[in-house]
Amino acid sequence: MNTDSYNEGAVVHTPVFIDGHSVEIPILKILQQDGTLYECAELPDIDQELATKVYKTLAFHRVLDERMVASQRQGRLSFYIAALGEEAASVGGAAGLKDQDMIMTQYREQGALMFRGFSLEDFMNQMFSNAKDLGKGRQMPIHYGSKELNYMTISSPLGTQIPQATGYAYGQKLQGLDAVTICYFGEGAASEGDFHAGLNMAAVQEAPVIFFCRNNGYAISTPSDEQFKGNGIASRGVGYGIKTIRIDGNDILAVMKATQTARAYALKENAPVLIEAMSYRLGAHSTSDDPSGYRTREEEEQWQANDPILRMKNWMLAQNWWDETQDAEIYERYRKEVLAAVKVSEKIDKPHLDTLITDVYDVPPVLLQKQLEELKEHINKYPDAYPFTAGKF
Amino acid sequence: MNTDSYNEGAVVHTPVFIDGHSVEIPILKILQQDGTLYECAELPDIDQELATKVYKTLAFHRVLDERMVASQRQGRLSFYIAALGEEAASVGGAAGLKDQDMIMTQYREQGALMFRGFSLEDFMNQMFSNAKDLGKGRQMPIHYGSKELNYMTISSPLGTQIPQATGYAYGQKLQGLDAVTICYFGEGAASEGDFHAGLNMAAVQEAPVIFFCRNNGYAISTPSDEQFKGNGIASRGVGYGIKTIRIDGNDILAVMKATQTARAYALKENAPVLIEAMSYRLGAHSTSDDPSGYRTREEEEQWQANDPILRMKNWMLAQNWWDETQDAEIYERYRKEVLAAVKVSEKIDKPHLDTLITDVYDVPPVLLQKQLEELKEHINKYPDAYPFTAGKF
Amino acid sequence: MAQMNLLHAINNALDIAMTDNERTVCFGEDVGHFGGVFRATSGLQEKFGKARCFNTPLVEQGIIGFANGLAAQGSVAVAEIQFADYIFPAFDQIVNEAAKFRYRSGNEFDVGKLTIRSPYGGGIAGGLYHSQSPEAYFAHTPGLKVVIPRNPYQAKGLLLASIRDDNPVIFFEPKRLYRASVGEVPAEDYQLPLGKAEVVQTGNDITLLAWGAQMEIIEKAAEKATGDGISCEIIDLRTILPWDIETVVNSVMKTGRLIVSQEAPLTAGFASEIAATIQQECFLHLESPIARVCGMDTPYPLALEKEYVSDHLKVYEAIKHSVNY
Amino acid sequence: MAQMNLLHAINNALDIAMTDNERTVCFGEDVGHFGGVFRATSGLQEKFGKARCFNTPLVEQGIIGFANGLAAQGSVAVAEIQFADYIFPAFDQIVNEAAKFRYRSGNEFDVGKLTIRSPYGGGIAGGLYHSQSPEAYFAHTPGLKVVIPRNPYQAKGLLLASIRDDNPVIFFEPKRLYRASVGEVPAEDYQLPLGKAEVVQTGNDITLLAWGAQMEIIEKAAEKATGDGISCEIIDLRTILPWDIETVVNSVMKTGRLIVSQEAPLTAGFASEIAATIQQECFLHLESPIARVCGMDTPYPLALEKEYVSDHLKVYEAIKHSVNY
Ligand SMILES: Cc1ncc(C[n+]2csc(CCOP(=O)(O)OP(=O)(O)O)c2C)c(N)n1
Ligand SMILES: Cc1ncc(C[n+]2csc(CCOP(=O)(O)OP(=O)(O)O)c2C)c(N)n1
Ligand SMILES: [Mg+2]
Ligand SMILES: [Mg+2]
Repeated sequence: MNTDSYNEGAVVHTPVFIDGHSVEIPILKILQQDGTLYECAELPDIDQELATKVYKTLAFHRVLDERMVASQRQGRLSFYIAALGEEAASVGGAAGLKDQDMIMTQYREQGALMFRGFSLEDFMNQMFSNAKDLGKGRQMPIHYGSKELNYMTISSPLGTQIPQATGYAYGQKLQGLDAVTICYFGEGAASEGDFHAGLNMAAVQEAPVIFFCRNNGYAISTPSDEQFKGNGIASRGVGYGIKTIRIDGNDILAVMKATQTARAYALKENAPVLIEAMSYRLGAHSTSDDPSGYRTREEEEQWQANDPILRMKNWMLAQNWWDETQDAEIYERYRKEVLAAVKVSEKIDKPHLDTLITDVYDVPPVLLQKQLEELKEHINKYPDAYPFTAGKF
Repeated sequence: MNTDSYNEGAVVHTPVFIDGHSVEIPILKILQQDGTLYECAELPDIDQELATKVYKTLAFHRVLDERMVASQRQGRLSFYIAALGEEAASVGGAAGLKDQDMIMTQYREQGALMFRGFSLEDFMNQMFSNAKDLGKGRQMPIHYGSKELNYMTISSPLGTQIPQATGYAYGQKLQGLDAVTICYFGEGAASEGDFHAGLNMAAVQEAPVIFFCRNNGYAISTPSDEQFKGNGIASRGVGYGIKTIRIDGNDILAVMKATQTARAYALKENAPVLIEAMSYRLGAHSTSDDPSGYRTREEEEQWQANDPILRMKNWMLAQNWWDETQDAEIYERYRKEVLAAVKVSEKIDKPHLDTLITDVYDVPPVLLQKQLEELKEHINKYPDAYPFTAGKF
Repeated sequence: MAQMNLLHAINNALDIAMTDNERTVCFGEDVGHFGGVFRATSGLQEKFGKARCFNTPLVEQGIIGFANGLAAQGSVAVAEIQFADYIFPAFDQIVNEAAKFRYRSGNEFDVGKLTIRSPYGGGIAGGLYHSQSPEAYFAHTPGLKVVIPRNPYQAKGLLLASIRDDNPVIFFEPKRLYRASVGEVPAEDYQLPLGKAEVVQTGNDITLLAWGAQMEIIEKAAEKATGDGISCEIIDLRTILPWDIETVVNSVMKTGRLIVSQEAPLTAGFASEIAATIQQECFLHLESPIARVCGMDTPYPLALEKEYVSDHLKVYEAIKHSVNY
Repeated sequence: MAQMNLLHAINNALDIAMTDNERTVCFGEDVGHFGGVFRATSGLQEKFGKARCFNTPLVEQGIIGFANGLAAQGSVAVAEIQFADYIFPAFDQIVNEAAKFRYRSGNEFDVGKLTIRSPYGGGIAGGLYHSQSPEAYFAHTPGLKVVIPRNPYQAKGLLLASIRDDNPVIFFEPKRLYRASVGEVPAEDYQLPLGKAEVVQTGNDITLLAWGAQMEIIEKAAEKATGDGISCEIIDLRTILPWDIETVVNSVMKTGRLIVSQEAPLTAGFASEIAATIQQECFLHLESPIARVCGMDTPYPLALEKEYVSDHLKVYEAIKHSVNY
């Protein structure tokens, strides 16, 4: 078997080093910023209905992000993460899949969840950690998840979802399902050991998983040239023997095309695919961050010209699938809806005290039940100190 | 900076995937099995004196391994790891370096330590965990180390030395030393997250470290085609932007040439180099293993024909730097020396009881001192139960 | 009933679990064709195919990450970590991921179908990297169950219960006993309860508590103490987390004395948790301080292993000390 | 003397350590130009150059692996882990490598020059992944020192001592206090001893023990108890490993009662070690069970954080319960 472990290459008798940058990686672009297609560009499977759904999701995404960043500034929300300028990656990925495919994300892919149909209320309830949050108010804002929508609950520790996605996809394969797993992560998270584990195991265990790297140039303040020295993340695919494609991440049609192609391949060949979407994190890392400390205005402005939503709008207009009035209307409507939803959600009670101990195990162990009983007694003694729960259990 | 993070490649408008095996990796070979050089092969820096030292080290290595495996079978030693058939990788690597370079190994690179001059007694005392072991009898046999010889003490958890080597080399660079670090590991250990961490950080932090992968086809029972699907380990170098070379690991001259070239490059450019040496683990994984359960005799026999020591001997003979009488003589001498050394070392006392608590910290904390005092009292009460130490403190 | 050693019992439990539920999958380093370095998965690949019993690449964090995903998908994931000493690269996937999976999602997702098997403990001349007993690291992690059997009968029943339990379970196997411990094991499918300690021997003067390979030690010490007329109650904790406080409290209420013995180093080991809880629950009934007989606060040694470990003589001395307090 | 908050004190200590020894190097995620997400390393890259203060790739196991190698080489490595919740991917490099480096080599090599800094603890609405207090995981690991300061003065003196101590030290910084805790800090270089607890307030009726941000809580509870005529002795443990048994024993010998409060979950937390040891050392002097007031045995919650944590009211109740036992 030993010679299987590598491809026989040329035999040389003086040292020939291969260079880190010796692999040429083309980049897929379909849609130009003005809304016209590149010549000979191959469209993804898309019709007016799907295109409209995709576009509306992008618009809603933009509005939700704007409003929630504002709400955070007003002190109504504790924390938010926007995806300004890179919405096409998450929305286009979801749009290139089937509903039964599992989506596992990092945290900047709310667009995929919107596309799947997570309701505005569900978003809000999660962010306000209230009693109606599917996650029962346990995680910081933006850590969404929905079993019904096949969207794995987000976890803060970076990279952990990568080998998990491999395992999930392996399970789908074992069951013979018509389903794959897509796994999103940032170019920063791709430095974690779990990235290496997940990609190598996917290749070896032949798991139908699509690894989708959002290379947006930054990991908080760390620019990608202090993150790695290879040719992006795509160049690593070669090392794992994984089919790999680099795409323009701000080109929704390229994202959809690549994802559709990857899905078909992964399913047919029982093999992983790596997609690297080149984009730029136009906003702050999160509402706790201020990028002016580590990059220039000019750099940001350069990328503003690549707005993926405007690009799709231009295409929609050119197709006569959309017009400016409709456009103004939905933005207006989404803004109102979001504002109204904030007002409702922020007033909903905190989760019931019992949720402190449920879901740690399938059934709370004796000691935990005892801890809860003691807590209840204690709260009864000092109700003023625990206003969210006193008198409510 | 964003466009720095990847090389602009061709722009394409239909999906073009790069294949896992799209990178061509040549293999360096200098010496043929019959002792003649390949045509136009470029020799490493080597003269008769160095060649003789290298060859004697190889021979000693072979003898020590044989004898210690036998000792283990006789029940005199608890455990051993031989490097049968792949001795050239460790010996050639050390021979391509300078004495001030740090050597960090996995466990099958005793050859490097032999080349550096670790004495037969030092080897024995470590293996018999006696009072003269530099490591104070704390680790299983074969976990050697020597500060004086710049050979980092071996640690069992796989892959951990890889990011450590990066840090070590970074420190050498900061101090402006004329020194690099070489880091050995197996193709199995290259699956660990620490491998990814160590190589990526070396590229980013510009550390003068030589990563030396011994691809010997197996990790215990796991063949390399169940370990990874890329083109060997060398193909990963591309992903990290690290200069990479694949060599015939059974060709001592290729190993030396590659290591010498890598050292010069690493030092001059403050950059890592990855060497992948193709070889085969001819023996069992360790004395606890029996490979007949997972591979065929034929496969082993095929590789017996590539013996690296015989190959070097053939070259030495052809050079008239060595003759058969000398050869028989040293094998005979080494066998006697090793046998004699076993007999001496196995009789040396166990380390002093106090070594139970030293070196946990620079100075033993109060609680640990108390634990030792209590232990001493206890041993005094039951001397027969603790024959190694009773009456000896 | 058949005579089995502990390894056979484990292998038999895995065989039954895989037969019983075709979604059960076993994997880890060298677990496939070879059957594991200790041969615990011997024959499973032949019987159930390569898709359900296979080698993984050499990456513990990946094995557990993969297992988490597989379990979340609904498969029954039984992952092997070759030695407990090598479980630490997977610590994040266990402690931050597996343990918190259900809780953080509000029960949308869980990895209840995950079991991690790993040989642990000393006594095989393994030195500091083939001897560790890391149970206490996991015991500080709500969401996990930690189970350790003491003999073949226990191993089979507890492993089957662990695999079927709807929570992530870490199952540590006392490797020193793999071949040394032999006993009668029913051929059929059976489970022993998780979260329940077992009173192995009743007694009146003092309670001795341990788990796994350490049970032999306290039994031997108890025997010696019996010669002095001391009546020992012996408890096998079996599940470290969540642990059976009630059984231990009931025993100590009766005997008034407690010794806990563990292989791991003393400081912040699980024996400390037991002592802390029992002094609180049984304060007025304690006739002497709760004693912990443990490994010393050092890495696990090699040459001086005999001196280092908590052996029956040390436990015996602690018994006498406690009884004569 | 100057008024500093805890972050400034840390930054100042790093500045002094880097000035004092040119082999001192600070690194971690976003630690370079940006100065860290909490700004603890602010200004250091400008002052000491990119070679000595820099961003690393996003890989905790790599950061500590690199740091181990750097320290073994003789440099003074000060590594930052952005949040203590993210230290687990580095668990193997800490627990199997750093902690055992000197021991396993027979003192041929060591990583005594390693310090790991990391913000820990709750109270910032961070939920289960920005609130953890993982000190107990490391406390079960001989070879490590674990240090936690309670205020700016302590932070500077203990951090300088940690950096210079010849053992690997994990230095957990109570992030809730980064800006909230302000106090007088000498401008000059000074060190506070590792391995020594500090009696912050003497008292006769009961001993209250904690560390880090939890000190505020027990001080507040003590104040409330004073109103009831209860005299509390307050101890800041400061070093979790190796811990100062003597100071605690002396105090409990006098007061006969002990309450330990920690943020981390109860089970197998470090409070358990303290209770286990003190019941043994002070058995005949204890007038009531040692009480542990801790986080509940669950992941750290978000919405119900206030209910979950061990606050001053819970400690106060425990004091009354202990005194009236
Ligand atoms: C294991 C771990 N380490 C550190 C962090 C803190 N952290 C959160 S986001 C982030 C940067 C991630 O960058 P990238 O992966 O590029 O994603 P992006 O924010 O650009 O979308 C860091 C360091 C974390 N959440 N988990
Ligand atoms: C972290 C860790 N996991 C597992 C092991 C057990 N183990 C020891 S050697 C080995 C195989 C290593 O194979 P490779 O790296 O190819 O080196 P080779 O034995 O072929 O020289 C394994 C799995 C270990 N020592 N450390
Ligand atoms: Mg990014
Ligand atoms: Mg190998």
